[in-house]
Amino acid sequence: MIQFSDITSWIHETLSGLLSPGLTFLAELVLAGVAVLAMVLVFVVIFVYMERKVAGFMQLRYGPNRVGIWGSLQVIADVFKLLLKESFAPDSVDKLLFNLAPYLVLAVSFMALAPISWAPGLQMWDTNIGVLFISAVSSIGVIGILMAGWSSNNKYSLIGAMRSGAQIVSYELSAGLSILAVVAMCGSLSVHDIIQSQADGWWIFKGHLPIIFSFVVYVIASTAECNRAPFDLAEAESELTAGYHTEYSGMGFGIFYLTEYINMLVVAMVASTVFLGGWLPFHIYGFEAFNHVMNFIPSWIWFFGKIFFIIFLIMWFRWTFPRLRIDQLLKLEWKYLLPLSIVNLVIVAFITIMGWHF
Amino acid sequence: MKTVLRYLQEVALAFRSLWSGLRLTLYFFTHPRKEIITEQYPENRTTSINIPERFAGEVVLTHDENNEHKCTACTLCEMACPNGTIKIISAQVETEDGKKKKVLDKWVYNLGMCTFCAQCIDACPQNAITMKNSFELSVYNRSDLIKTLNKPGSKLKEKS
Amino acid sequence: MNREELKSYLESNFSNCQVSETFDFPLLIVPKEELLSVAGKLKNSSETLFDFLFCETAVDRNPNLEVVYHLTSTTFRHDMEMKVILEDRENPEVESVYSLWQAADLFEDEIYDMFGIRFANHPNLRRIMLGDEWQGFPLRKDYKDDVNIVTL
Amino acid sequence: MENQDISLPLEEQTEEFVVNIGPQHPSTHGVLRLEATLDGETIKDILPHLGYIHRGIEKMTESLGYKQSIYLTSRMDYLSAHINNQACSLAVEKALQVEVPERAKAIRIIMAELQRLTSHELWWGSCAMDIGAVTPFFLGFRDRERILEIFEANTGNRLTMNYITPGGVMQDVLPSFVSDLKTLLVKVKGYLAEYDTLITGNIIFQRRLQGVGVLPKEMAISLGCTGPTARASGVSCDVRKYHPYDGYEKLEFKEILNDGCDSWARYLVRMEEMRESIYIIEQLLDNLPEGEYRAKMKGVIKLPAGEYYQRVETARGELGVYIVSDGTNKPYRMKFRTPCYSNLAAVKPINVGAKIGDLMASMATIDLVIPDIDR
Repeated sequence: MIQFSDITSWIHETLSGLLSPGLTFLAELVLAGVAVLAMVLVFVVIFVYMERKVAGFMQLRYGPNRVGIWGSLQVIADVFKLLLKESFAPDSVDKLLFNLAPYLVLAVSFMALAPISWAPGLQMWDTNIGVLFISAVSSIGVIGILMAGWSSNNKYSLIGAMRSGAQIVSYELSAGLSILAVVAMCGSLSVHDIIQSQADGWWIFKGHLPIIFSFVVYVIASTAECNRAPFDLAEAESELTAGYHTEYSGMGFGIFYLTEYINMLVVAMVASTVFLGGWLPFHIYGFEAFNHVMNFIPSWIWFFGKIFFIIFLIMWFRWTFPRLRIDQLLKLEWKYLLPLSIVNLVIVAFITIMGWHF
Repeated sequence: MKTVLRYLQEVALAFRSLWSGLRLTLYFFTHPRKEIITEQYPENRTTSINIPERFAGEVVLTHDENNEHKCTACTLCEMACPNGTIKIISAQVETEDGKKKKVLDKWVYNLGMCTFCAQCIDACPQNAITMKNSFELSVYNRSDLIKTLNKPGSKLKEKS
Repeated sequence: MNREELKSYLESNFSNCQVSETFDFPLLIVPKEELLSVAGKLKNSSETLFDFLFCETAVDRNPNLEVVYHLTSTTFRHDMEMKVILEDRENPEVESVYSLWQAADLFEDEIYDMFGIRFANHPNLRRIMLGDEWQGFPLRKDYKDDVNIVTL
Repeated sequence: MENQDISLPLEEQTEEFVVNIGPQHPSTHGVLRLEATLDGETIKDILPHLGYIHRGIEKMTESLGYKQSIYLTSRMDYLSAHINNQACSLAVEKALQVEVPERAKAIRIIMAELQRLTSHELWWGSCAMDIGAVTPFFLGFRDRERILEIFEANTGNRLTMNYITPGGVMQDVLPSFVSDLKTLLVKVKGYLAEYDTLITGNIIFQRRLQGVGVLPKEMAISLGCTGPTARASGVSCDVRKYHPYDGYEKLEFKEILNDGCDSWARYLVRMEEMRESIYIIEQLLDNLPEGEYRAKMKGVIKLPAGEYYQRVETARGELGVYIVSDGTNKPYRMKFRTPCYSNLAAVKPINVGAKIGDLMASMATIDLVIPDIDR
C-alpha cells in the first residue's frame, strides 16, 4: 500500500534534483499551503452540506435537495452566490478594521492547522510544542471577532463581539486543561508523539475516567470556542440578529461562515488526535484477527471518520439544545468546568506519577 | 456528604434531561422516511397532493352543460363583499312580451382583491356562485387577475 | 353583588353621579371633576373592590366625547361601566386613572391618539400608533380621510 | 449622559446604550419596536413603539356592515381567528337575541379549542426558538399543520377562516369530522409527549425560564393582564368560567392556574391548557348534537341602538368586543379590547433589571401577536 510518507519524500527528492535547496524549501511551502487550502475548502464544503442535511433530517425535512443529486451542489452554488455579491461596507464603519477582520480570523484558523498530523508522515510542521501551539493560536481569533464587532459601528455587533470575547477567553482555559490531562499522561506536547503513544490503545480507553471526563469537557469547551449552539451567544439570532457579523455581506460574511467550519475542523482534529488516537486504527488488546482487519482500513479513513464523528456530535448538540444565557454560560465555565478540570488534572498527575495508566 | 450527593444527583438528572432530547433528535435523524413531512410540491401536484373539496381557491359562476348560469344580477354578492372584489355589470334587455328586464352582462371578479371569505356565496339567493378548490392562481400580469366569470354567450337558466 | 344590587349600591352611594344601565352592565356617569375620587372609591371600597380595568375607550357622540371605563373585580366578579362625558370638543381633557389602574397607561395613549382626549397626570402621553407627525384624530366622526380605503 | 453616577471616578462612569429591538427583529415576531436602554447586558428601561401594522380596523368597521366587520376580526389575532369571529358573532347574536342551534354551539367550541391548540403549538415552537432551539419550531409547525388540515377541509381556509358567523357557522362540518378529530387528538397527545421530552425536561430550557420575568399577582391585576399570562401569576380570569358563552357552562374543565409568576409558570400554564383543550373537545365529540348548523338571519344585520359588550377567551387572553350601535346597519363605534395590547404593558415592568436574553424569554412566554396589538 502506498504510504503518504513515500509521496512526500518522492516530491522532496524530485524538487531537490531540480532546484537549489532554498528554492526547494520555498516550493514545498507553496505546495503544502495549496494542498492544505484545497483540502480544507473541500472539507468545509462537505461540512456545510452535512450540517444542512443533519439539520434537515433532525427537523423533519429534507434539507437541500434541488441542486444536483440530493442537493449536493447547493453549497457550491451558494459559494458562487456569495462571491458574486457585493461586499458592502456601510458608511459609518471603520473601513480598515472592517475589511481586515474577516481575513485575520481566517488566517488564524489556518495557522492552527499547521501542526496537525493528517496521516502517517503527512504533517506540515512536527514541532515539539504542537498542541500548545494550536491552543495558543486558536484563541487569537477572538481579536478578529472583536475587531469586526467594534468596527461595524453597530450595537448588536458590539454586544455580540463582547460576548464572544468573554466566552472564548473563559472556555480557552478548560479546553487547554483537558488537553493538558492527556499531555501529562503521555509526557509530550508534540502531535506526532501523542499519536504514537496511543498505538496500544486510545487515551480515552486507557486513561481511565479522568480522560473520559476531559474528553467531555473538551467537547463542551470547544463547542463554546467555535461559537456554536448552545453557546452561540455571539450570534444569537433571536437576540442579536446576527451578532458580530451583522453588517457583513458578500464574501466578508462568507469568510466568517467559512471560519466557523474551519474552527470546527480544527477542534475535531485536535479531539481525535488527543483522545481518539488520530489516524491510528481501533485495536482491542488480544484480538489479533480483529486488529488485523482494523489495520487494513487506511489511516486517513480512520482520521476522517473520527473527525466526522466529532463534527456530528457538535451538530447534533446545535440542533437539539436551546441557548444558554450569558451569565449561565460564564457560570458553567468558572464554577463548574474550570474547578473540575483542575481537580481532574491533579488526579491525572497522580495517576501518571503512580504509573497506574496502561 | 448529603449535599455532595444531591449535587451529583442534580448533575446526573441534568445529563439525563439533555440525553432524552438528544435521543429524540437522533430518532428523527435515523428515521427520515417515517418522520419527514415536507411536501415535494411541484413533483406531487399530480400525485399525492391533497386539496380538500371545500378549499376556497377562487369564486366561480357555475355553468351547466347548456352554457346557462343562475345569476340574476341582483348584486347582493357585490354588496356583501367587504373589499370590492365583485362588480356586476347588468344590461337592460326587452323580453318577447315587451317588458324590460335586467340581465347579467358581465360578472367581473378581481382575484387580486379577494380574501376568500365566502360572504358572496353566503349572500347569493340563487346559489349561482361557488368556491372552487383551485390553488395555482398566480399569473404574470396583474390585469390577468381581473376575470369575467360568465362565459361568452351564456344566459340565465330558466326556472322550470 | 349581582347586577341589581350593584345598581342600587351605586345609586345610594354616588348621589351626584347619574346611574343607568347598558345591555350588559350597570352604568355610572361621572362628572368630569369627580372622576378620580369616584374611581378611587370604587376601587378601594371593601364592598366593590373594582381592581381590574379591563377596557378603557372613548366614543365620539358628536358633539360630545365620552370616555368609557369597564371595570371588574377579581374578588367579587361583578362588572360595571363608568362614563365621563366631555363637552369641550376643541380641548378635551380628563384626569388620568393611571394612579389607580396601571392598565390605563396604554389605553389612554391610544385614546389620545385616536380621539385627541388629553389625560392629565398621565406618565407618558404620546401618539402611540400613528406617530407624532399625524394630523387629526381618526376615530372622531368629523375626521376626513383623503382616501377612504373601504368605500374606494 | 444625565443618568451617570457622578460619585464614580471618571473612567468608571458608563454611558447608557440605547438599542432598538425591532421593528424588524427575529424575536419580536412581527413589527413591534422596543426601545431598550441597556447598561452592558442589563436592561434599564423599555419603551414600546407600536403602529407599524396599524390598519385602523376600528375605523374600517364604521364604514362596513356587521358581517363584513366580523371577517376583519380574523386579521387581528390571526392565530385565534375562529375565536375572534366567535366574539363578534356572539355580540351580534346577543343584541338581536338570536338563539343559536345546539349543533352550531358545539361546532363553535370545538373549532375554538382547536384554534387554541394551534395557537399554543405555534407558540411552543416559536418560544423555543427565541430561547435558541430551532428544531422545536418545526415540530410546532408540523403539529399545527395537522389541525389546519381539519380547518381547511371543513371551513375552506387555513388561517383566516371566517367560518363562525352570526347565527351559527357558515357550513356544516364534513361527515368525517368526528372520526378525523378522534385520530387527530390521539396524535396530538403523542406530540405533547414529544414536546415534554425535547424541551420541557431540558435543563437549559428550565434554567432559562425559571425566575425570569416575574410578574407578581397585584401587578398583573393592575396592568390588566389576562389569559395564560395572568393565570400564571395566580389571577383567576378565565372568561370561559366566569362569563360562559356558547355552552361552556355545560362542559367540565379546569382553569389552569399557577402561582409561579415567572416565565416558567407561563410556559407550564400554556402546556397544561393544551391538554385541557383536548379534554374539552373529547367531551363534545362523543355526543355532537344533530340538527341545524345555523339560525335564520336577515341578509343585512341591524342592531338595536345601544351598547353591547361581549368577551371571550382567546388563546392569549380576554378579547372584548364593545359595540355602540345607533340602529343603522353599520356600527357607530366598535372597539376591540385585545388581549395582547394589555399584556404588552407587562413587558416593561417584568424586564427592567433583566438581561437581553431574558427579555426574549419573557417576551416569548407572554406570547404577543403584533397585529393584535396594533389592530
